[in-house]
Amino acid sequence: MRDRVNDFAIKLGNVNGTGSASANGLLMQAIFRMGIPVSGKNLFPSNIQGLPTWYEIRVNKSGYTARSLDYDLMVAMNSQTYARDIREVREGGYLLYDSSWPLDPDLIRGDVNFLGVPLAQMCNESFRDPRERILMKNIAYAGSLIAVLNADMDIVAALLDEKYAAKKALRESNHRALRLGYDYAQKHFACPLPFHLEMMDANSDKILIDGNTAIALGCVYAGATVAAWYPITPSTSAMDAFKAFCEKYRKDPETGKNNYIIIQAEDELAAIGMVIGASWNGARAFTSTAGPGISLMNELLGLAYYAEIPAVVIDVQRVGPSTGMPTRTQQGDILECAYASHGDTKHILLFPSNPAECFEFAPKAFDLAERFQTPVFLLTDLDIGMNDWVVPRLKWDDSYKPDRGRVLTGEEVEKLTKFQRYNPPDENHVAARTLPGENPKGAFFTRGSGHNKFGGYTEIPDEYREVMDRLALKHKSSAKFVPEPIIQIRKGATFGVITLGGCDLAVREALDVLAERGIAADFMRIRGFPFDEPVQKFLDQHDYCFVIEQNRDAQLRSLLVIETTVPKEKLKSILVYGGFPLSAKHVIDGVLKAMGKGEAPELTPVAAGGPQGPMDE
Amino acid sequence: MRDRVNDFAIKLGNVNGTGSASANGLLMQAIFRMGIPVSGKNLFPSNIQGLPTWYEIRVNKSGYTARSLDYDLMVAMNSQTYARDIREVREGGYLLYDSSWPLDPDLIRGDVNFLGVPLAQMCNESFRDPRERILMKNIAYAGSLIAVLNADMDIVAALLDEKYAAKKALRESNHRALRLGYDYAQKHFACPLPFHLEMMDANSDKILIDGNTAIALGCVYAGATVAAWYPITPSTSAMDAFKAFCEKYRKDPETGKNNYIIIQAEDELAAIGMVIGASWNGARAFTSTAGPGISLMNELLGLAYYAEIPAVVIDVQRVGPSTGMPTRTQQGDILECAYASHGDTKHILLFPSNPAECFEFAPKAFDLAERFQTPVFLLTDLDIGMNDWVVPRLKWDDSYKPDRGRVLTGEEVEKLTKFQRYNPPDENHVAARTLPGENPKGAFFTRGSGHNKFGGYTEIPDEYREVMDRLALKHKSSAKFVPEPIIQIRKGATFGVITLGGCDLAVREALDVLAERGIAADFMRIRGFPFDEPVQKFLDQHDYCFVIEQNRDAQLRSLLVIETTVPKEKLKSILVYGGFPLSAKHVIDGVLKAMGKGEAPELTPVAAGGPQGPMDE
Amino acid sequence: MPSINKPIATHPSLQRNALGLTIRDYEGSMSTLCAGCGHDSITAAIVRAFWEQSTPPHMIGKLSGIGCSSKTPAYFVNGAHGFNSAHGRMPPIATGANAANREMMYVGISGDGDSLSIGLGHMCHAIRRNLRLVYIIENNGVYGLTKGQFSASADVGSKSKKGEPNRMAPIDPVMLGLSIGATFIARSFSGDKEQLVPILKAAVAHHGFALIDVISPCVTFNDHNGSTKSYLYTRQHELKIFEADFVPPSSEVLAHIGQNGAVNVQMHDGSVVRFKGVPENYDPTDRQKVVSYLDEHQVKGEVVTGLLFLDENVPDLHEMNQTVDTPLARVPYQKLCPGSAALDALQEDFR
Amino acid sequence: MPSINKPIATHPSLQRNALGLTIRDYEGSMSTLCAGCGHDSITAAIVRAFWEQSTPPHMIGKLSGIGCSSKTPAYFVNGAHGFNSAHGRMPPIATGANAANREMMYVGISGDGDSLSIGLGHMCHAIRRNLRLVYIIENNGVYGLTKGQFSASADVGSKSKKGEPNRMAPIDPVMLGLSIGATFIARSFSGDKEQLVPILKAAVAHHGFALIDVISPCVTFNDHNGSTKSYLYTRQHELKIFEADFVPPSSEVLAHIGQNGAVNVQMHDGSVVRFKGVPENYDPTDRQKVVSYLDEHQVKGEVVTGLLFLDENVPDLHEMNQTVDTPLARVPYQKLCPGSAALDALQEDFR
Ligand SMILES: Cc1ncc(C[n+]2csc(CCOP(=O)(O)OP(=O)(O)O)c2C)c(N)n1
Ligand SMILES: Cc1ncc(C[n+]2csc(CCOP(=O)(O)OP(=O)(O)O)c2C)c(N)n1
Ligand code: SF4
Ligand code: SF4
Ligand SMILES: [Mg+2]
Ligand SMILES: [Mg+2]
Repeated sequence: MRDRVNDFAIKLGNVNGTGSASANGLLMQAIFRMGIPVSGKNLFPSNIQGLPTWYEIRVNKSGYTARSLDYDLMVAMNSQTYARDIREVREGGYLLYDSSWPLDPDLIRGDVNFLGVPLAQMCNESFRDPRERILMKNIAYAGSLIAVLNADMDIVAALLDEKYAAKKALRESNHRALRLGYDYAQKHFACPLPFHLEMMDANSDKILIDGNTAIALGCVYAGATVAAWYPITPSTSAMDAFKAFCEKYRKDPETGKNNYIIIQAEDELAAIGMVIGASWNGARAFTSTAGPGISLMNELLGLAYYAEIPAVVIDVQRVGPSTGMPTRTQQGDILECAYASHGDTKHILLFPSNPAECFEFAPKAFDLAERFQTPVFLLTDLDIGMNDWVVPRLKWDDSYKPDRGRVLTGEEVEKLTKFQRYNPPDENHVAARTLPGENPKGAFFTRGSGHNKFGGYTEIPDEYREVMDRLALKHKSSAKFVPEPIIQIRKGATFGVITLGGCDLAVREALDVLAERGIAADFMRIRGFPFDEPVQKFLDQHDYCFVIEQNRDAQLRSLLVIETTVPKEKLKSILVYGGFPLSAKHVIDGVLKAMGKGEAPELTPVAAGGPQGPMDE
Repeated sequence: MRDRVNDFAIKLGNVNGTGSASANGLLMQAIFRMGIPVSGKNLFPSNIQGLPTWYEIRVNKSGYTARSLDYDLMVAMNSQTYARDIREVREGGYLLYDSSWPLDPDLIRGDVNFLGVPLAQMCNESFRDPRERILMKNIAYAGSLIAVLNADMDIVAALLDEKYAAKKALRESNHRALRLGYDYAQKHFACPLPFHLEMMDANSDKILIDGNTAIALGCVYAGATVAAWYPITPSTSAMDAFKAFCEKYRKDPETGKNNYIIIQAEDELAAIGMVIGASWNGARAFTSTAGPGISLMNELLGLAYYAEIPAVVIDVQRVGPSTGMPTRTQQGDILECAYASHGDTKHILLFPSNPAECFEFAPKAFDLAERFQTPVFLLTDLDIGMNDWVVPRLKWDDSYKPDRGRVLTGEEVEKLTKFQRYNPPDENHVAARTLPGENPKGAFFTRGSGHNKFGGYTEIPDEYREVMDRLALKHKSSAKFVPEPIIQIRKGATFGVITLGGCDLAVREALDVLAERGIAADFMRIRGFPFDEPVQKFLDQHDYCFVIEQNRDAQLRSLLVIETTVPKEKLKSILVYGGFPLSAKHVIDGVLKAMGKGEAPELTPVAAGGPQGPMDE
Repeated sequence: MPSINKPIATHPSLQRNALGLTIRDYEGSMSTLCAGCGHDSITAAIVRAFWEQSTPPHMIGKLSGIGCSSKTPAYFVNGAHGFNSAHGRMPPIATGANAANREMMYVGISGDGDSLSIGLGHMCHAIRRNLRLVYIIENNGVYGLTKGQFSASADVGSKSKKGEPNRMAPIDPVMLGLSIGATFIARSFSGDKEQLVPILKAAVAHHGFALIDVISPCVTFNDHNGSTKSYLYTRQHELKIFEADFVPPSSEVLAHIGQNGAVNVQMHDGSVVRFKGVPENYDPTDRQKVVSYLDEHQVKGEVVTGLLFLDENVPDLHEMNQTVDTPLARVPYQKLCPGSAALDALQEDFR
Repeated sequence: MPSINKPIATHPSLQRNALGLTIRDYEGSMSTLCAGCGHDSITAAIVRAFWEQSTPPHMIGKLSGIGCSSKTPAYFVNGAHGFNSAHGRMPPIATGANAANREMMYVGISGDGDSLSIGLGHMCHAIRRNLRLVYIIENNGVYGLTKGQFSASADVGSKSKKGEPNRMAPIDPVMLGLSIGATFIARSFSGDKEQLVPILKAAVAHHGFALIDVISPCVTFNDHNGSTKSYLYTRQHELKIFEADFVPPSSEVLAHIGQNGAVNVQMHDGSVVRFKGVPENYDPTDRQKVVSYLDEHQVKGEVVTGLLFLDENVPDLHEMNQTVDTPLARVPYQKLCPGSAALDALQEDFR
């Protein structure tokens, strides 16, 4: 097998709560600093300590860093999962394990190269404190990996110095542990392995960031001042980040007081209630949650829709239904969010695909919420939100001014003979609102009960319907304002492929691979709902399209079928919903499976076809 | 104008809380007892006392008793709404009012005959107690109506005797008041009016009942023992009726103790939780609510779906979104119920069209819930639930045995080597469950978190997906078991008309009218979801269909588009959602409007077309 | 909730408050509640209190949940900003409103169903946050709007109109509030405007969450005998422990403990609540004493009314969160956005 | 919640209870909680209590919400029927279960987040319904599973791991329970099995809702100094007012008030709870006395533990609703369906 430089995948199997995360992150960050395109996926359990957890690193010089399913190197640090982990190594691949104890011979695979490093033994010899011995084992295997993968030792060393700048003792033990592993590997193995790293310069304009951090930063830049939330995985770190950024950027220089407030609510019903109350009162307010929270917010989301109150809701999707798998990723809340609440309701959705878009879409969400006086959902997922992604440096345009939508100032109200809350509407079917406390003439009565365009209570059918019809038109109008889809046309393309959110990288990689195999397809990544013309146009221009999404029920496809004029026979689903991030392989297999059946793929609508066959690892 | 016998509509405008309801009901019941097809619609406000309220009575010898929009006679008892009410009388129609005070000349219409009856004056003369004076005014106008409409005085008198059998004084004043109005009318007007009543024999095998009473009775016959609820209009009277029936039929003859329990929960989240807990423990349990309650139940409905626990939910729909118009009718919770909760979820829905089907479907709902171990929604609405309908006598088959689904007895469990909760599934993809407390070997652990087919906790994609895929197949399997659609084929029909629930009468009347005008259409009323073959077949057999429903967003149409293979271009919406019951006129206008546009109606899908033009009074 | 516009025929002779406004300027639309409903009397007291306090109408946020009681914000201070929200959710919505604009004065109207059943958790947590909110429970022991089911405040043995007794222990908002640290607790009776108005004024001045439980009989569903929330029963069992006057900031301040049962409590804004005839063993600023006094009398079936407990020294929502003095809704964007330079600097940490 | 199967190697010498079962028969799967988590000690106490009570495993319904604490039902009595439900919703689900089958014994496990925030309203109303349910709050002052945010039971001034003080008044389940009529209230400490086991046994025997607040330190997020829910702090501030022994029905019954602070309370099933060393001014059956005693000591920062209050005379859910003795889930259908004849008769009223 000839050498492969900067093009391989490794997987590390650990026990959670043993500190492996920092060692794995260290490695991934080092590769990033070496200027090489890289991704890291943390596959962790819903538990604090003691259960299996995995970390995957994919290195790819051409930038294909979606999750890869064939592993060149497995680092097996969890005896509970040895068997499973060893099975996953590709033929001819390598396995690094702790040889302090002999490996059960039954586990040995002839077609895999086993690299034993006596990690525990070495650490026990050179460290006293039991907790330290456990932690240092991780740094030690990191050291060995540096050797076998030819990572840059200076970069890693530098990272350790930065990380433990303040903690001398810790810094030194880390260096020592790193060396232990490194030296042992150099001494006992032919370093580097045939697949390894070499310096590149692909990351000079890039950063390493997770979506929750980026979205929180976006909320800070959007000028959000009120945040209300209830802790829930995987959204919690978004609010943690918002707090951290506010402490840094939102202390009033003179008084040292806070230009923000973060309220940990008693539950999600309260969280959305606080957002609604604060937005009603003129602040930019948001909440962050996950599926179960959205379910609980259903009633009040209908109130915000009907009473026309802005609200920004971040839904970091996890695997449902019910509690489901809280630490696994899915795109299963699309329909729930699009039509949240009883009665006729439609909401605005944004679908960022990576942390950079999380940052970019956050201010957009507030602008839309205030421009259209309605709830706006930022739908990310655990993969985007909690994993570190390599993305272009975030940019900020200092000329940005928040779009507060139609809000009348005290003076403007003063000029009116009479202020009417829902009348007259503008070309987007939005009426001007006033902010409480601004002007006596601006006072109005907000209600979730039947009201007419003046805001007055009504039970008269025509008056009720007049408002509801305007709301429908208002929602349609917002299509022009949501982020347009990303479209990539490929010459010779005979069909289209549609996807959203975190599927982006995997799908684009798959289309490149398929193209090489002579199957050319156009690409569209949808970034917002309601759907605007470009989406409709793409649908019209293709005889058929695959819709690739991470849920069982083809929710994006359903939304396209209901909310565009596309004949549904044109849309074929590829559904991957096991809870781990999408890989190009899923897409390629899915497309080939469908194509395989003849010239044009046979198109079984979901309702008839039911869930697709196994497409997950 | 030649005489019209048993074919007219009258409307009564009153102030709520003044006792008009009983007078109006009396009249409607009297007509029923005269053997004439009749309907009464109560259009009341969300308020206890003092606001406008209306009652409509339609009499039609051929049985067309859907709401009529042209009123031959208006009884205007509410000065607040005089202007509006007088405007609504059809040309050449009549208006009966209280002439104790002169009528504002501006209100007089030349094309309407005004019948003044000095009701207040007469009642003040012959009654002392002020409250009684107000109440008796209502009975007095009822008396006048009996005269002008030629209702049978003996029948009315008999009704009063039954009603006030125990209350002599009240009985007598009622008779007196009735006479006052009757005699005055006989003396001053040419009785009867050209449109009036004559005895028929259409009701000998019929009863007069509202849907909430009927559905409660159905729950009693289904063997429901646990009911948990939170009061909400328009579902409250369903639980009141269940309580009344239980007090009558569910007291243990020996001990006098209750063979049921009704728990008024602290909110709807608790109500559905109690239903889930009780069903998990083997009782037939249900809750009744309206849209806001469904929104609040979202999270736990997902738990019941995923953990596979039966639950029967009665949703008496009212006008949404949010609080909306609690005392008006709509079919706006269809999508919310079909996909309630975050993640991939699908539920079973039943759509009764009148009180008779409410009674019939209730046991069916429990059978389905237990057979498929999942939530089942009974979707009725305020019109069905709270108005009195003339329907065929209810029948009960004493050979009925509840279908408890796959529940293992203690003995059966005993025989197993090991009980596994979700394995093996039967041909409907349902696995057997055990009931707590039955047998030590039957113990299992229920969880809303990720689980495998054995019921064990899992975070393994394949295991998770295996269960989710089975749930999707299970839902599809239930299609064969939900009530099949009602289909009426008309010869020469060139298109189909699809509807559901309380739209039934109005749509069928409309199709008869259209047929007379040479426009023949086939009819299908959908009664359950998921959709079974007959629904698919009807869709396949027609070039295009109108879908008629009472909501803004064409929710049934959306469901058909997503969950069948019908090309959506085939489905054209007629949407009426002002909050009053549907009338044939809405349907005829809607169809003609669409047809008018050329030979075949131009078919604009809803997403493109947005809400339809005014189609409500 | 429905409301009919009232003819605004201002009588010249009407008195004017500090803002030059007559009491008419604090009225709302005509009530659509049942004639005699206790809630309407509370509405009248609110109108009077705000007028006497000379609160600028548009600086008032009036919020409510759903219920007959929750309809009442439409019936007072038309010039205020109203929000008739969802059943049980007023506390979080008021919390958000308060968080966004600390300068306004908030009054939340709720019912015993709205607050003690569906909204119980929200109310308790709003109390913990001690936001400045005058929180009024119009307590009639039933769900009025849904036609008379027992609420969680119904006493054991109290009978429904049909004669069925309630069997579950009631939730008494006063005892509940005392057990979770409420900083202002009062109970009154809709029939007693003299008592209610000063309580409301003190509540408006209070530095935090003011919980006011007002027995407010439902004439349509819970005013029969057998009911412990009827006008008659309340009149017969009410025990007014003492009077509390509200003395606005201007007037001179008195010693903390005055003679013969007079207790004066200084409010944050300099105003003073003057308690008269406070019993020996009682101190409206001592939670423990209040609890045992109430325990003692309520077991006897007495309905103790008055401004029962007051603590001005607990930080409110904004102090706990050290927010700026400017309402967050009004902080200029420039102060909120760190700008591109900061972003570039920050991103060095993301490498 | 995850669970690893434990090797079932029963040691012959293990004692057997009345059912002939060893304590191993009451164990569950291996815990996946952090080593040292207080919750695991509570699990051990539960195992012991059920074993000593000789409760048939399959007659136990073990329910929970969501949280580390709520994972624990998987770790005891594998032979029981378990339901790990949704966050905060265990009380209504347990209520439904109890309504359907009154013969089973129910234990509900919850956390301070699960019970005092999202589930607060449900818990309070379950208390009012007085259903037979042993309700255990595994109270660590934080949200463990979501990594250490303050819960509503965090004391004012208690510090987070990052050193931030909590500023909001805590909700003390004991005081709350006393204020809304709970019929069995206890507080204990996960570190004190001797105290917890008899309390659990009494709770199982109690005729109604048994509220047990157990301080259960979170070693990962709330066991540092500055925390008032740490092992150390609790040990230093715990005040055990008295001992309570549980005497099973068989044994002879003693007079209600014994000598030198002995109080015996007769339980419905004939068993007796024997209190030893009860202070002068205290009576575990007198709600008022309990309240003032706790008030007095808790202001001093003392954590009073023990079986604090007990009332056997309040009707439970089924008595309040006069349900039949047979579990409703088992009443034969013939008894439930009125049949066609009754239907025909009834319909005469519908004409
Ligand atoms: C989510 C939800 N559930 C139920 C209702 C129906 N509902 C309206 S008001 C009310 C209770 C009102 O009782 P209370 O708060 O005591 O007010 P009152 O009418 O007695 O003044 C209920 C249950 C609703 N509007 N929303
Ligand atoms: C509706 C919903 N919101 C939020 C969560 C996330 N969540 C899981 S456990 C938990 C809090 C647990 O705290 P506690 O009840 O005290 O249990 P502990 O882990 O401390 O034992 C939260 C907020 C959830 N699972 N469901
Ligand atoms: S029903 Fe009761 S609470 Fe409602 S308005 Fe009438 S009297 Fe008042
Ligand atoms: S995080 Fe805390 S509560 Fe959760 S298991 Fe660990 S120690 Fe226990
Ligand atoms: Mg009430
Ligand atoms: Mg906790």
